Amino acid sequence: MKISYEDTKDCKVITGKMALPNQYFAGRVGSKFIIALRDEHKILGVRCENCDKVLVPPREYCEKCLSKLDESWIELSNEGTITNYTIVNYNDRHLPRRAPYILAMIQVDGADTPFPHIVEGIDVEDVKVGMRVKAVFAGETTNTIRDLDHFEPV
Amino acid sequence: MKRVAVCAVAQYKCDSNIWHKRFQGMLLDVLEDIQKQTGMHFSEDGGVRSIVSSSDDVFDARTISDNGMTDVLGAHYREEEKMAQESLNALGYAMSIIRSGHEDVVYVAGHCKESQGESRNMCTNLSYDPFYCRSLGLDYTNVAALQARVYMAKSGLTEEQMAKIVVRARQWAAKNPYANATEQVELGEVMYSPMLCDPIRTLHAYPVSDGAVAFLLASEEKAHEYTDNPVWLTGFGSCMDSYFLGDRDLASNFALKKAAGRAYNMAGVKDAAEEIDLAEVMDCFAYQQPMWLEGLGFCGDGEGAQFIDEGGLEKYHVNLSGGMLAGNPIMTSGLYRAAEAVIQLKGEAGEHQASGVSRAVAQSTTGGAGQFHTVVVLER
Amino acid sequence: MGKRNRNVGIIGIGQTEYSSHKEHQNQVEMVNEGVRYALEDAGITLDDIDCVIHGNMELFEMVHQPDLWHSLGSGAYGKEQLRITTGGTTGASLVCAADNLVASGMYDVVMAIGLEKLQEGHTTGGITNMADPLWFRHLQTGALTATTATMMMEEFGEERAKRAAMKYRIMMDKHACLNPRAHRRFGLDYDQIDDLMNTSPQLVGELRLIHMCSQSDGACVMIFASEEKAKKLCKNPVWIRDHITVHREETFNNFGIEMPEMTHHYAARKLFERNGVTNPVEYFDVFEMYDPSAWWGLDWAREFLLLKGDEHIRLLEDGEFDLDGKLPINPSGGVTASNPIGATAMLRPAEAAMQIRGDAGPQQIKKEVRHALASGFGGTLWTVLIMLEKDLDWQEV
Amino acid sequence: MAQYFGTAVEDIFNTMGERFLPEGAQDVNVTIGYNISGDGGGHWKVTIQEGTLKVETMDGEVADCTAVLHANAETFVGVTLGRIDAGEAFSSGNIKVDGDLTVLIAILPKAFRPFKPVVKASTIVESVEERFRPEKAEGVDVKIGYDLSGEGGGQWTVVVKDQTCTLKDVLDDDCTVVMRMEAQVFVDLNQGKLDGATAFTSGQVKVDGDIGAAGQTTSLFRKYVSEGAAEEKGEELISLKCLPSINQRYATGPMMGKWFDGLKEKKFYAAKCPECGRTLVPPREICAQCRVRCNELVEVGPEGTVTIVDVVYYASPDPLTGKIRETPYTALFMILDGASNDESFAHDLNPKDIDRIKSGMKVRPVWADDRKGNYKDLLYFEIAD
Repeated sequence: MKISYEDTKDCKVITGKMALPNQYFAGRVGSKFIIALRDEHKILGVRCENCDKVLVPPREYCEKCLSKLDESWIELSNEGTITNYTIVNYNDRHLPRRAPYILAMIQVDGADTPFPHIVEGIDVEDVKVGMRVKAVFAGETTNTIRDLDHFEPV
Repeated sequence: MKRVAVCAVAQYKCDSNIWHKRFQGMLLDVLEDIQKQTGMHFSEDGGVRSIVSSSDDVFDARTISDNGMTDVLGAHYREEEKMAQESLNALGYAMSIIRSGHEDVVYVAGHCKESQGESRNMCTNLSYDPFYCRSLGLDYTNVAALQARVYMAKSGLTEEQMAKIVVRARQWAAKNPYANATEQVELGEVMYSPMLCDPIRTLHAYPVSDGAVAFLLASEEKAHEYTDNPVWLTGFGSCMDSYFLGDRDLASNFALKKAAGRAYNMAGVKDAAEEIDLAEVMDCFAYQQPMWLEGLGFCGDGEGAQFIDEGGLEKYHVNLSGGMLAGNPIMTSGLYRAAEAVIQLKGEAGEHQASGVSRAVAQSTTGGAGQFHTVVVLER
Repeated sequence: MGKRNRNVGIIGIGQTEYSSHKEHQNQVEMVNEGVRYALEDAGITLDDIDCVIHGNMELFEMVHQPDLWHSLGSGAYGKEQLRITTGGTTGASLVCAADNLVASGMYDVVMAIGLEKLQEGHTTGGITNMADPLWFRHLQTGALTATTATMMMEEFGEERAKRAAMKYRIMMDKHACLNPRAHRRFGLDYDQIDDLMNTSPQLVGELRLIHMCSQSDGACVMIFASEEKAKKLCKNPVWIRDHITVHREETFNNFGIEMPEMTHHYAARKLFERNGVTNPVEYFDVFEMYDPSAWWGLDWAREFLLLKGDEHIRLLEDGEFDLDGKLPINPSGGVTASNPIGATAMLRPAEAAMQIRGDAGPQQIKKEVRHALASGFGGTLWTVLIMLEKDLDWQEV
Repeated sequence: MAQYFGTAVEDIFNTMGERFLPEGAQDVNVTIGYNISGDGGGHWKVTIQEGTLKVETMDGEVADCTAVLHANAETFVGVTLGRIDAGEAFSSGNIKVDGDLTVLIAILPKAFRPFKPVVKASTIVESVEERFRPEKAEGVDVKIGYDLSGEGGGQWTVVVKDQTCTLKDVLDDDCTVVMRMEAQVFVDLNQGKLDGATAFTSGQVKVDGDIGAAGQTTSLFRKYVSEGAAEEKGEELISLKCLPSINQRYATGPMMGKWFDGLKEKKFYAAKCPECGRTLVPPREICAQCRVRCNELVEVGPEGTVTIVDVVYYASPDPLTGKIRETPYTALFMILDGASNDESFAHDLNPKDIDRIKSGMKVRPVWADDRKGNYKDLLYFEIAD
């Protein structure tokens, strides 16, 4: 029997899925950060003396100078400033909220770097760079940075 | 050092849903295309013994995705290595295989079928660490939106300029037989298309795309066996920026400037704006076209928006393929960029042929908001 | 293989310990540990590195483009970076790639990182996903197979084959017990051969649990430099002489009536021919082989060393693969002891290079090691074979 | 009685009755012998029949069971608690199994709830001073009473004052708050098996006095972690279990499309290489050896000749469902009639033929009645005689 590749009558689409169970480990440094969020409602950063920066999320070694950072913990404020944002207008299964919602970069007081998080408690159109926000912690733990549930305007 | 020639390229016509072909089917088409153009063979004596592939396990939903490609790469009982990264890096690595003296002829092929998985954003979300970023839903779209905002602030890029970029991309795409989105759009349609992820609108984003590309590379001594019209691969460079968004200056083009600097240095290019005639950039979103052009040195820092109004896109023959905005699959975009540059330099671009081009640059990126960039220089 | 543009030396090696669990580290921290050890071993800093190459299996940890995240610990920030993967052979492919990249003149110093954190994923599920999704992925056949055991028992008699495979396994465990980084160190002894070959739980046919490789977490990092740089930076670089990679088609269709030449044999034949090696058992002083099971390790010794009939079994029975034998195989303990998949094939040349340097630790071979062979295995029976040398004195053939 | 990781071997057998899951043991008829050596060891025989369980203590070495397990007491307890890696214990010979290993791997996890070390309410209360977090107790001055009834119950008062904590084993009259509940409820709450709010709302926990102070107590003490479940270093290391899942649409192309059509008609189609004539089954677009496109399908089989027989004793669990297929099963490599000698096809054997199958035998396919053009259409092969 001859097969013609131009003719698509024999072609089918078969559905399936890629799904495998995983168990990730945050490591000692990550655990300390998440436990502090979860149990103490505190945001911790680490300070790289060499680069003169307070970094959050924390890390064991500085990616740039390889200084060891996991002994220079710094407790940061639960308040901070929005340095950048987007309004997510599409829905997808991996997203933490239904659209529209605000995904922002927030620099908490005491840190030199902002980190991404969700902002709630205002109309999405009203979000602005420079807006002061404070952390709202989650009632139930997810063992991730979402133990800080979202930020909302001060 | 050995000069490395591009003997031939083959592109599969991109589409948003190539449902009737396995990726192997697309790769077989480009393999045959290269064979037809060059007489490429795989005999142990003087044929192709080394193959560099490019594909992605997550997009293919397959561990060791190149295992599924082996047959259609001609790699049975041959050497094959997979560039598990944006495909333009496969060219750089293939170049090193020839320059090292290890092999004289290298076949390069890559594919990606974005339409296979339910959502490409779900795939790119998996590139983020599980604890700090993945759970917040970061993906290459919403992270690009954060970059778009700071770049627009820095360069003054307007809605109208972004719309112009998209309109122009579709116009050129209509002349490129391998492009996906060839339907013409009006300025207003783009400017008022729904917000996807503020400030990125739906028409600012590249369409879901499937495709495959192949290259045949050879050392200078061997190139004449395959072509009378070689294009030379003279520069390659890449650079990695920080992973955490907060550690980066998102509008700085840190990685692209370094990658371009390295590629230009290898190719002996001192001033890109003076010495390069054509640029193919990986503009997944409209704002990226001027931003990457800044990074490549065609205009100054923050001058990308002005560059567009001053006719820079035509002067430097930017994305005559239609670019990423006309739709290539994400992991294979770099090879599409370089393939367009090659056919332009060969003078085989048909309806969208530029005149008087002798040196081109092709750029690609991966990672959210351009965390990693790759640049190659091609010359006639 | 044409004439090399320039020679490439191994100037640094870093390995984490291999273990079934590393809850105290995330992936980045594990990578970083290997990177720091390698830099320390080479006596250089990140500033000396021009390009980083990275490899592991995405579906094992289910991270897309993990090099982006791992850049936090890989030292890739601000540097050139490539990611090359080929399944089980990944680690060896990275070594070949590093050799090409440095030899090409494009980079002077390249750092290669192979890793896997199998505890974070589902290894068997990940491997099953290697098969074509339309057909083979639904059959559990072929994931584990005792075909080699069956064929060896047919060829050499059941008793002799089973004893030999178990002797090979116990030899590997004895080596692993010397290696402080090895994951599984049981303390087996040769008087357990009869017991274990009958009581170790059967997985498939005569492939028993004890024969099979482990699932490990760990990272292996190697630093490569051009001849000029290597001599400047390192007092005893190990030189890469040549390497060959041989893949084969997509499916495990090779269990028919006629068996094709194995890629192992093909690779060895081609590599030795072009380098003028006529008697590999005599020529090489150590062989680090990717042996996913004791049966395969023993069978493949025949393929890689181009032996005939029962020569490989006799060499084993005579103790010639032991640390003080004619050609020691896997002083590290091999893959049955430690198997962090994306790094496993890099451990082979890394351990072989340490043997050449003479600082392999408790598993160091007593006699001088000048010529080493290292292999990688993956995909549908793919092979990478690498030749390492102590001195830059080989003759081009 | 000797204890390992805080648990005696006996505890494991004594709790089997309450851990037994009859629904998981349907259609299971097995006997399992346990010969546990060393201090605290002994001999046990466990019989599961028609959904019922019998656990017997035996006088000597147990034999003649579906499976007999041999291990020393420490290994046995360690593996049961997950403190010793089961795979490694098997590999190293510290656990040996005579007979059918599948019974232990596949049947036991379904027939029993996992063993958890028995925790007494008093053990939890008595650890309160160790678990106290002075940094959380600044300015706190409370007396918390516990009145636990039922088996293992008792009365205690925990006094927190001046950032110190003392425990008294009486119930003081002047407690700020007294919590009354069954001892088992208290244990379940502390082990996270029972949610505090639920227990309170449902009346399982009664609070007398200052309810606010009761709420405060949780932050004053670290969580109770039973010894059996504790990390060796006692540090909490965060982990995250997840199941990334992305739906896929796999294209068949014309070759595999035809293959599935063929299955519906009980036919095997192979691609034929136009150069070497090799047959590829299932069909692929290209002959990898000749690097040439295949344009022709030929019918092969349906019968085949077996080349290699693999008897599989260990099946890895399905990653998504955890289901383990029944073992042993047999996988066959075969050459389908009319196919090339170097192109084997693999599939399963009908379990009824497992004792007779040998290489060289002819086999024929057994098809599903209702064929839909997918992999389920072909059930297995059986000996063709």
